[in-house]
Amino acid sequence: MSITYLEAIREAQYEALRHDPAVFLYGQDISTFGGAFKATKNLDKEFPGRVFDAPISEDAMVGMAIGAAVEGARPIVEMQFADFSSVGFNQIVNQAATLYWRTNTPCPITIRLPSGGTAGSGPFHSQSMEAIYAHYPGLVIVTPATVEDAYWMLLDSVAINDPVIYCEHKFLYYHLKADQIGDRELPIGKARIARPGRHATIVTYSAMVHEALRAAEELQLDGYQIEVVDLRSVKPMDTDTILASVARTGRLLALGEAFPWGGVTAEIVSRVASEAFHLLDAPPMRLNSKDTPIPYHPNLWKAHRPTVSTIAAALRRLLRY
Amino acid sequence: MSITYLEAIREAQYEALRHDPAVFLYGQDISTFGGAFKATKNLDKEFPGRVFDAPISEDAMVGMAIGAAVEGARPIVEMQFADFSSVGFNQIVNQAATLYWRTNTPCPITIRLPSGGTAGSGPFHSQSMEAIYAHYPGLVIVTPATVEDAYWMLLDSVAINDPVIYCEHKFLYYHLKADQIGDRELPIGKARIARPGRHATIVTYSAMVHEALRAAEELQLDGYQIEVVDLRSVKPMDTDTILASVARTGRLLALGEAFPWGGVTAEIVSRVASEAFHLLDAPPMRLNSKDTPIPYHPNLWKAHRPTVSTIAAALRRLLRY
Amino acid sequence: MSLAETIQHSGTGQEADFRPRFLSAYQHMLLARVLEEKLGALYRAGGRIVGGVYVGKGQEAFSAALGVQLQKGKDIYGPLIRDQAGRIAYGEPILDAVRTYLGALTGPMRGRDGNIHRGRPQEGLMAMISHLGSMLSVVAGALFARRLAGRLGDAIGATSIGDGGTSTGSFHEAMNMAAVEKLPIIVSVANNQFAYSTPNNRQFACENLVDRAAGYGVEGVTVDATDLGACLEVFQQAAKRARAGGGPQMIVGRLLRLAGHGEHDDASYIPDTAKKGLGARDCLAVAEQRLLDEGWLNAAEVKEMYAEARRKVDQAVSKVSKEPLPDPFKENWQALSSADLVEGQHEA
Amino acid sequence: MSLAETIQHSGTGQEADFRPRFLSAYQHMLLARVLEEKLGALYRAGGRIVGGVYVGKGQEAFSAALGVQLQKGKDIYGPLIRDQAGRIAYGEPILDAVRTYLGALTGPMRGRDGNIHRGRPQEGLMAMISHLGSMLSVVAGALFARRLAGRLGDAIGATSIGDGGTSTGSFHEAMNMAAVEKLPIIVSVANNQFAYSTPNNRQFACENLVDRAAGYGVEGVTVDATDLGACLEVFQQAAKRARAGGGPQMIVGRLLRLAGHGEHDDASYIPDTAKKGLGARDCLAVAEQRLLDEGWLNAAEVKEMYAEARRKVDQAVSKVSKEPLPDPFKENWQALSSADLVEGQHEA
Ligand SMILES: Cc1ncc(C[n+]2csc(CCOP(=O)(O)OP(=O)(O)O)c2C)c(N)n1
Ligand SMILES: Cc1ncc(C[n+]2csc(CCOP(=O)(O)OP(=O)(O)O)c2C)c(N)n1
Ligand SMILES: [Mg+2]
Ligand SMILES: [Mg+2]
Repeated sequence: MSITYLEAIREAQYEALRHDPAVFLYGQDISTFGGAFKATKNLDKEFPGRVFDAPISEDAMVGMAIGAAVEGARPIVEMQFADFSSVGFNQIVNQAATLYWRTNTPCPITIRLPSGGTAGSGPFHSQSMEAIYAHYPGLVIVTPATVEDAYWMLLDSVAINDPVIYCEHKFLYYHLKADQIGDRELPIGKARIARPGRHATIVTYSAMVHEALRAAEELQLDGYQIEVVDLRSVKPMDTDTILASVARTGRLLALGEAFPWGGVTAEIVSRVASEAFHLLDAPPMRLNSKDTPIPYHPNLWKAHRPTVSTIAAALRRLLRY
Repeated sequence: MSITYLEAIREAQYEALRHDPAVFLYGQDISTFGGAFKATKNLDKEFPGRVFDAPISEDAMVGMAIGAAVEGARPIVEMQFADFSSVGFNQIVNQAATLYWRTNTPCPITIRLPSGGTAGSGPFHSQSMEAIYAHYPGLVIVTPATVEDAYWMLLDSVAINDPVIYCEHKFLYYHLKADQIGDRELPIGKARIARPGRHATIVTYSAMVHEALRAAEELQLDGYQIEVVDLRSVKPMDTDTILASVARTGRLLALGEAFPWGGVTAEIVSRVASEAFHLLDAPPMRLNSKDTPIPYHPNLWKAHRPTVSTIAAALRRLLRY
Repeated sequence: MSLAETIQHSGTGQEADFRPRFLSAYQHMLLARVLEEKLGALYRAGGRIVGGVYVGKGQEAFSAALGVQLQKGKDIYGPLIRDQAGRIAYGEPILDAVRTYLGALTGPMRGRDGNIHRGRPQEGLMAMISHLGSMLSVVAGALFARRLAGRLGDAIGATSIGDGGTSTGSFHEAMNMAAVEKLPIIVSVANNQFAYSTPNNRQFACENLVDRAAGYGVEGVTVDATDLGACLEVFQQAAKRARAGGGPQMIVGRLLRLAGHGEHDDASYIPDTAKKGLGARDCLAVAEQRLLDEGWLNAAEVKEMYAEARRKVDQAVSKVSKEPLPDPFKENWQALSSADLVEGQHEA
Repeated sequence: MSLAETIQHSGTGQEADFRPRFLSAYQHMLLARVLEEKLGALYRAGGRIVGGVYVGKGQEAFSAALGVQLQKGKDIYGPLIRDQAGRIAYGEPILDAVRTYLGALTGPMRGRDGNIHRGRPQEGLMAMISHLGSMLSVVAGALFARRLAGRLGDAIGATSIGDGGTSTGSFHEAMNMAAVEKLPIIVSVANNQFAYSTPNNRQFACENLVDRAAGYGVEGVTVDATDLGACLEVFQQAAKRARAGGGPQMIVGRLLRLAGHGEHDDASYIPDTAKKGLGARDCLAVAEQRLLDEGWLNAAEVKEMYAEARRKVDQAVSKVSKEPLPDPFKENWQALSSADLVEGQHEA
């Protein structure tokens, strides 16, 4: 028996509903239909009256979750695609994110963002918005890259007394599998060494962790051992683990699938440059998507995001230095 | 006779309306009332039928400007406060920013964002959103720091065939004055050396340029010459001018008023670290606001944003290195 | 469902409790008016109040009449810009207002937010953010959660919006959602003819905002908001219907904003026609007249009520003036309740 | 302004041009149906079409009846998910559809966007973004700009929304704004009873979405969207009113989505009651029957029309199959039209 990344998300919601009566689910088409990606399949039958179909009203969906949280509920909101959270943006960054600081009222809501690119999805069903939300005080942004993290970090997100933006990557939904869910290994806020190495460090997160691992494999053939750090959460960002890795390797490639201006890779590079300047044997590098909307056709989409070959090429430049 | 930063914004809109019949203004209370800050004072009388009061509908305001631009108009949209653009966010980043790339249709709209903190304005009338918009492909983000730039860059913004987010700083509205508006000196995309120096470079933008200049004055007393680079536009960011300055000084402080995670300062530091690593004699530094919403009471607000003294302290750390 | 009806006539006074409700509402209105006049004075004097002052002058009857229907500790209230009277009627101490305006550390917002942006969400009083329209879904969500937890009982929620705020997508989404969930919520729409400087004809094209009630599938009623008696009757009936499971209740009040948008604004854009119109009656004066006409109070008693209100307000202000202001060095600069997830700042 | 009236009876056919309009609309519907069946087949066959296929099966009459009222090169159209028939009626070549679905470099979207996300804004055909509700303000803005430039004449705009899309704040803001500006725009609301899997009772609480027209201060009409004759009449009158300065026209069509939300969806959630309901009639079959009954066409001619449509579609597909696909190395990766403002990427 094996479990996919998507199934792990369903199982985590099952567990959250089972363990805590304060948990409920709100989102478009998540009840009878089980969600556009089936992440809530059968949960309405297993937990009658706790899984609700929402109107196409992302602003009101988030606002209602905030009000419910004030009353002690722990709602999980599913956005049908991360891209559509743009119309719930204000309630997330100005209402949810400020509630505790302004009024001392905790706001334990979890917002699930089906994120990232897949072939043929185009500009509005492919976005990665973690950097947008991470810029605002008062939010926790998690970006699970493994089946185990998809499961445990969703449970942890629901348990946290603050708003959590849970960025789940659609590219991993079906073909990322695990034999079973092991024990919880790390809390939110701690990064993971996905692969140990000596010659260079890739710091990345979400689906790009797997591209990074493949690129590391490729460079192994040339005798290079590349360390891959999986951030797991981009805010808080586990600077200590990043610096410790750079201390070992002396070389940094910050890798992300999002747009190139700003974002997670800029935050990684600037933290390392500021706090571990003398650990660097070479200029730190960044690799992001191209600075255009995300293309529909696979020919373009494959070239828009970082791939094993562009990552490997960047690593070679970094190592050649 | 002298002219304020705010008056320069009004004058630029006057000139834009006078020179190009395709220009019109749309925003809340901007017609008879002349706008919450009076940035459009009397323009409705001087240009009857070209200055329109909008309903409280930021999403529709931006959408209508985009449609108008498709038909050849060059609308200037005033958000009453930058903070409220959060509810026009989707039309800006997904409709305006993608139009040209998707359909080859230029989208010459200018969105004015009265930005930044002032005492007693609180969490929702003080925000700086340049980094949020700069993350998205397809937008130009300008951040004028001087009366001349307020004037010329607004005219340039209207002339550009792409969506421009014009971030005007409310803190500069009234007390930043110039004797008159000189000739246009630099195009959008080029940074300006606001003060030459030899010992360290501050790269900043908007209102912080003036705090940086004061801090530079302060350090002059200790015999240090601090160079201050005014970015003028954060996207595109004039990397060449930044690198040239760091080449002269060997030391970098990236300074901004926005929230600390990500943002303009991270982009500056990571570009310099990646592209001019060996020009740095000390680790690059960043200084931003604190990672909380922007406080209402002046006691807190003054401590939330960078000030002359915190900038000077950061510079001393940087120089001591 | 019944279509929007209009109640213009004043409260009949048939109900036994009409007189005491009228009296207490009047007192709330009066205290709000006196408090806001004081805040305005402090603002104009300068120094003490930083930022703006936004008053509900002319809107006290409409606001208080809703507030008296709500029971603190049981019902949920999401007041907006011009609800000082409603807040007092609901039970918010005026100290909360003064402390928030002066930014005192002792207030509910601790100097972190100011003026009308205050509340105690955990006690049922939501603290508005500035973005108009965005509080309705929050109040709705609180009711939704209580119903889910089986502890809603016959509690209701209430929130306010202005004519301008009805143009926000946020308000529309929340109104529609509240109707779909048939939540017990009163939505009071104060059409004071202006949104800042923008007149109704630049804000909406329907004849009466109550015409929107049918489109949401909710009850809609219009009332002359300058008439406290009428307001009391309309909100009492709305509260009854909501508590009885009748779902959202939209109450549209007709009035005129009798002040600037904020104290910084002379409102010179308001035309005389509006100032001479029916809506321009001062609801406080109208209520006072009725009290005297009905013989429920005599002039001396009214006078004493004003004096009493002034004492309360002056006491509050002088008390708060001695209270500590926020200190950046003692401030806990953490936006998260989970201290272990707070990042250090990366400046060096 | 007149309140929402309901027209249920079929087009009378009084007008001289009714028959030719009916016939041409029918041909557009038929071509759309055949084209979308082909696209569905290509999708199921796999490989050729990446991403989804979204068809308008059951909605062709409502969509085409609007499309035939619009004049390409003069009127502005912002079609949505299920408007293949309307697009054809408006004059979008089916090559645009096939090229966009196959991602051909030759299409209007050049492989950058796909399927229903296509258009030629500079020719008056807006290219929808996915976010529902957000096209209405864009069409309104185009009309606004033309009027401002004094070159609107009697041109109109039109756009579509679904029952689900009416819940978006974006739609509300734009509808209200269009009404305030009294713009000549037809807003067709296709209530096909479901938003993806979500039924009307989870989407809104009013009896009929047309009840919202009065709240916006615009004309509202309901029509049986399975009846081409009725649709033609309703949209013709709406277009007349809009061109004559009557402002926005909201037309609500009653129907059932006769396909999955997309071709990936078996729509098993649609209950038999809905499938047996009136709205479930196939508008194409209904129109066909009428053509035969009226003797406007005979069976052989209908058969030939299908054959002709299939030929067109097959030609288009085989032509496009030979056309170049986008090449990332030749692609101009620039999101700005101002080349001098495009940033290099900062990767090293
Ligand atoms: C989304 C949003 N846009 C703009 C503003 C700025 N603003 C604050 S109050 C106001 C006018 C509100 O008018 P109305 O809703 O009629 O309430 P009133 O002031 O008349 O009580 C505006 C435009 C805001 N707070 N929120
Ligand atoms: C703002 C937004 N939220 C969610 C979605 C995802 N989505 C795409 S189509 C759809 C259902 C639309 O239903 P309806 O408006 O009734 O149109 P129909 O598909 O029935 O034609 C949803 C939820 C979206 N496109 N935009
Ligand atoms: Mg108003
Ligand atoms: Mg539908």
